[in-house]
Amino acid sequence: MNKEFRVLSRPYMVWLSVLVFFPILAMIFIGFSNLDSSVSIGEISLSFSHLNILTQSSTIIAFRNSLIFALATTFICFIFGYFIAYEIKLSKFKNKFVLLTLVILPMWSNLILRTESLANIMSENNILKSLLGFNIFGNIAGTWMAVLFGLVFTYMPFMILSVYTALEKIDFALEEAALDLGLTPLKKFWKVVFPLSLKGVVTGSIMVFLPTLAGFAIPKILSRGQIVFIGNIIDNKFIYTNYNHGALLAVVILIFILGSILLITKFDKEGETLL
Amino acid sequence: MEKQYASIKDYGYRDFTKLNKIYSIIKKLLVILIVLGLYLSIIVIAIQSLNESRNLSSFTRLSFQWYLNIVREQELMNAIKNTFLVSSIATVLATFLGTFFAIGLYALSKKSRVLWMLLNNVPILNADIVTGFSLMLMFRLLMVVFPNIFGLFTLVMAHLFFTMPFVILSVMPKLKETDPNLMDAALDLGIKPYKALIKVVIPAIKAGIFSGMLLALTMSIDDFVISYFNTGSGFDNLSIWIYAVIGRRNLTPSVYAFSTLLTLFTMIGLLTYQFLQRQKKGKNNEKNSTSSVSSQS
Amino acid sequence: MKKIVLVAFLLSLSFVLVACNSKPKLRILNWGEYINDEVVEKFEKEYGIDIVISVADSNELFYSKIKSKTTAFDIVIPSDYMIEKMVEENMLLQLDYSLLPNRSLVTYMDGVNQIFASMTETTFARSGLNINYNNYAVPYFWGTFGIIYNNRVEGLEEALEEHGWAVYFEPNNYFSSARRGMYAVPQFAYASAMMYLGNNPNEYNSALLAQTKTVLQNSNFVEWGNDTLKRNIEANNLDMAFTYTGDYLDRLYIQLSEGKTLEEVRATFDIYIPDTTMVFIDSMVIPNTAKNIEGAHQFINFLLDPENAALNAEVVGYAVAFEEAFDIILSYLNSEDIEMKNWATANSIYYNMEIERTYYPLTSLQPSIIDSISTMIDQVRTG
Amino acid sequence: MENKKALIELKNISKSYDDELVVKNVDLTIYENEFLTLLGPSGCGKTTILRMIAGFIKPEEGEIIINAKVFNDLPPYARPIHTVFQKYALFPHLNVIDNVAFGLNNRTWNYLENFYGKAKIESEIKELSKHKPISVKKAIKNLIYKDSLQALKLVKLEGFISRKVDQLSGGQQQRVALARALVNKPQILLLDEPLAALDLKLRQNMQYELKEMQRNLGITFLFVTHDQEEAMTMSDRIVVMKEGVIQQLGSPKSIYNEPINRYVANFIGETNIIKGTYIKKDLVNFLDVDFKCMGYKFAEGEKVDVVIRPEDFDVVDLEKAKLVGEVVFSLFKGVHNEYEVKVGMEKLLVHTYESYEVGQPIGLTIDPYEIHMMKVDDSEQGV
Repeated sequence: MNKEFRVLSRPYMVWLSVLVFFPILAMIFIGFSNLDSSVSIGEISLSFSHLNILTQSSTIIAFRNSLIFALATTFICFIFGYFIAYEIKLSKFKNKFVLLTLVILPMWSNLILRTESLANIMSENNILKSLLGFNIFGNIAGTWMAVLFGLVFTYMPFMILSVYTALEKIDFALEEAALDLGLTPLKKFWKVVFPLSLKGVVTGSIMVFLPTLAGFAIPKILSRGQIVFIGNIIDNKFIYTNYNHGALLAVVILIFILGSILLITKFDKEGETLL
Repeated sequence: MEKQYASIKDYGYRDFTKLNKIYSIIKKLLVILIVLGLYLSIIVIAIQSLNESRNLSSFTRLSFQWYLNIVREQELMNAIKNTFLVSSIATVLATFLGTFFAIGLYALSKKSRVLWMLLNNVPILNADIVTGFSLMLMFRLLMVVFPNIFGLFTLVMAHLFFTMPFVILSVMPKLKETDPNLMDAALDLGIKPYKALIKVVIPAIKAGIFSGMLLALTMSIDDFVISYFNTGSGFDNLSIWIYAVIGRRNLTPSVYAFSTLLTLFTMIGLLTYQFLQRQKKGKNNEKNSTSSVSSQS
Repeated sequence: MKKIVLVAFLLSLSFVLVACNSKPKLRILNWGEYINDEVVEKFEKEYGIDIVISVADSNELFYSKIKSKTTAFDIVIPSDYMIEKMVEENMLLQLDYSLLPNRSLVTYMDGVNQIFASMTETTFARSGLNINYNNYAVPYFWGTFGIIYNNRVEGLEEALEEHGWAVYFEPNNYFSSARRGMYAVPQFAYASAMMYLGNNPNEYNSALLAQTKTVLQNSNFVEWGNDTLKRNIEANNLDMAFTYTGDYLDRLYIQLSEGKTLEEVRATFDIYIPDTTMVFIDSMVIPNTAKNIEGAHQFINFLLDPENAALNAEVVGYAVAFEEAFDIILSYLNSEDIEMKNWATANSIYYNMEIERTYYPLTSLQPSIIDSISTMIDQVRTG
Repeated sequence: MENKKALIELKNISKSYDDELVVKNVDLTIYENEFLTLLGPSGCGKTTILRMIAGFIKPEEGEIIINAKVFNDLPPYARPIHTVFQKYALFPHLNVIDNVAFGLNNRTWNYLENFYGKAKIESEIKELSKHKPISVKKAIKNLIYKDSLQALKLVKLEGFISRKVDQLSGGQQQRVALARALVNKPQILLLDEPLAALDLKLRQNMQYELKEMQRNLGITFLFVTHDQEEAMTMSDRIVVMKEGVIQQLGSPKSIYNEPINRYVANFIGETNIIKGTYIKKDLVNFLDVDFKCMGYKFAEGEKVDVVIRPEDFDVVDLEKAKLVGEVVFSLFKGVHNEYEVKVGMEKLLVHTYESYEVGQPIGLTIDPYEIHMMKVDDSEQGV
């Protein structure tokens, strides 16, 4: 591309630098200072006293919950999401764009509405039961199964999109070559298709893992408040204007995020499969 | 001489033809189940919107009253209007600016392009609550100069911040796919660089721009946390409104009706698009069939 | 090129939309669905002012919205303890009663006056300031808290009437299989446990914190929710929950409007209001960032008219704060209109002012105490 | 040819895409150890035939018989056939040697034991066990590695074993693709325009090498190309195709010299096609002159097309000439001169070593055995 166009990227560089670095620095600053609503500019000082929040049993358990659920969600999304992405790729339906849009279409409805409606039908007595006469979920409201179900089916579109993008880029001739060299379709999948789609799996996994790890609305609604995620704790800290603790916990999340970004760059140099 | 048929077993493979049939049935079942899972909440919302009763836990009678009621719910209508205003402005701006920024980034040397694409990932992957809160802190600083900044402006800016990276991400691979000589050819024909950009490059990356736009819209329309921190002047979008109302009071079922309409209209739009495409293709095929032999590869 | 035109068009459209309303505006920060649209329309018509309503779902969010100054709201409707905090932090304007002539038309209910007095008391105890909250706030709605319960559970109603809080907090002794839910606001959970223990819910020390923690842990709550509590009890997915009395009335009105009788509804689910319980009062205040102070006074004055207050109460399940407005509601007791009659009956049952009760409004606790309480609640919830 | 063993027989094969017949009732026998080329313009169905033999697509009609067995329903992986793809289709996630060993690495142990034979495996075990005992699997792995190395040596790439395939040039990639197919010791190697992406010099080298390899390895090569020169250089037999139908099958020489119709004549190199009349046995009239000819049998007086290759004209003195024309265009082509000679109304293309100027008269004769005749076929309008 013409070097002349480099100038087009300048405004974005400024925009990104300011809006990416300033917030992160602000978070770190608030997390490690005594700044709160009652402190005036002159009295600001460094403070590590907020670090005690990290050792609270509730924080640790919430972190554990977030991590376990994020990992489980990512894994299930990977299995099912990959399957769907592969089926879309194999489908004889020519217009893949329409299929992909159908996959993300549920995301256009409000997340809270969707989650509430799931919570509704997971309860013992619900609207579907009154229509069908039986309960499709049993009574799983408030259990880990309810939360997992909600997380998996909310974030799966990210996995499907990323994996599909990677699958689409695989030259069909490679698959033919594998068959030609004596690989059965199953073996062809494991030896050629899957390794070549790994980029998309990594990106998709991160796209699922991070919002699950940092999210709070879905566990709050679907566990009926019984399973606390780290996001719920951060959310509460912000609501009750304890910005220091909130920011500190957010910084921990941020470390995960930066780690993920590094991981992505290792697998996928220019972020080609990130959706 | 009798015909001999080669069998797959002669060549060291087992015959899975029967298993394959079962497998394909299981596969179809699984696809249906997963798609049902993805759409389960949407289906329930649709059922709730058709329930005459405000009671969400039992279906009394079929009724379309909540659909008619949408226009009468002032706060809801206002929230819908705001959502569309913010999301459409943010999406159009993000698509427009994002495309040109992507072209700019693409023109950079490979090393610095990788670096900036790395930073480009941050708004996508960052936790909403962190992004929302920190953007608010930023805009607070600007309030010294522009006291009435909070509202539409800050909302659009915040939405731009997290939607633009999606556009750039979608456009970039398409830029890489374009013929590097495309631009030179246009310049060679005496077209000025920026005109060539619009006339030659943009049409070549149209698909990427469009999918970027779709993603940007998807992200923008359902955003709650970031909007929440950056709104002002009563400029609440649908997510903020729903969250505030659902927290303590009853949500009018018209919200479900609206949500269902949005899904339905998009689906109808998609199907129409698909139908039109097919018709167009059919016509082209007819035209071409006499003159060309279709390629066999 | 087409896109540039489109952007330009949309941008200009948005500016037109934002700028075209040249009428003066009144920005209100309110709870969701906490106002009758008819009242809004009536006011807008009478005064030629446009009302813009923003909503939030917690007092703390009201506070942070005002504190962050991102929007200049003219009227906010926070609860008692938050008003204390806002006054102490100098965030509110004093009301100009010369602009509120309708004040003379209404008499505050006894309970309301009690709450205002109690607010003054706790503020004095905490900071030594002697503040008359009437100077800052005009009551909007008020109400009690109670235990909403599933009347399909045999004997639960009687047990609650007889043993009160204990039924709710002692699953080992009463209804061990009943599904209990708690309001997911740390201070509410703490306060309810404190009242069960016979304490003033506004007291705090580490021993009390440990005691309440044990109480809450032993209660085996299956849900920590908000509005979901009342819906789950209504749907027979939960048996007991501590919540606003207004939440119950809210569901009650919906059931009544769908043709059920009061008796039928009460037979499926009802609310028990303990003799010692929490109360709240939401009041209209003017933050010192307000732009349209005159309009704010006009609006407050408008709602001080008993007619308007009663009209507003028609869609909101909480109690009106003015005796005159309450009388208007009760006057429907003999109405032909069944809906109005039911509404009046419900008010007379659940906001019966004859019953002697001890009311505790929550006070504004120090951030560090709130933090300890929320951490305690988080620990209970994470098991 | 007749005493050679038939390896592949195509019987009455048809295939259509979107209701369009791209291969029409093709019959073809491919023998052991021959280099057969399918030649034709793009869209003539040659690649479709190749892909049907490889098993990627199924014929709608007819049978594919390999080693006397019907193979129609066998998937590609079960066929003793390997393909070199047009764009090589190397696996980007593997290095060069892993690409080459890919096919063998993914076979079952049973297959590999048969592939190498007990004796070979045992001798390998013996050889390797000198240092420490090894398993059969390890021995087979070792054999695969050795074979892959050998195959790479064959294509002169032994120095590149651990390169990533995207670090190779086009020619090198092409060689890896070849090695990857050859290492499996296929009976038949299908090559789908493998040289199309290479530049001229490289292409000519590869043509030579491919032919050498085929001769040395004793494998049947089925080659697909649209380049007649390539076909001429390498093939034992050529199949000229048009619109899904085989036009002519024969050795390069016979196709060149005795094209069966205008289409083949035009497709295989430059040629002169002149309208003539078959007068009687061994006598034909064209350009108003009677010529002696030999070996053709038509009805007396039948109109025929006479084919004369440009280099088959003998340039002679004017008085000895049977045809006298005028040079209207000349082009120096290095080895020879190319002239356009106008004889009467007809323009002829003539190759000769003699020099003539434009405008000069020129005398031509033709030896009887250089005159080829075809039935007049008006539908064949050349390429």
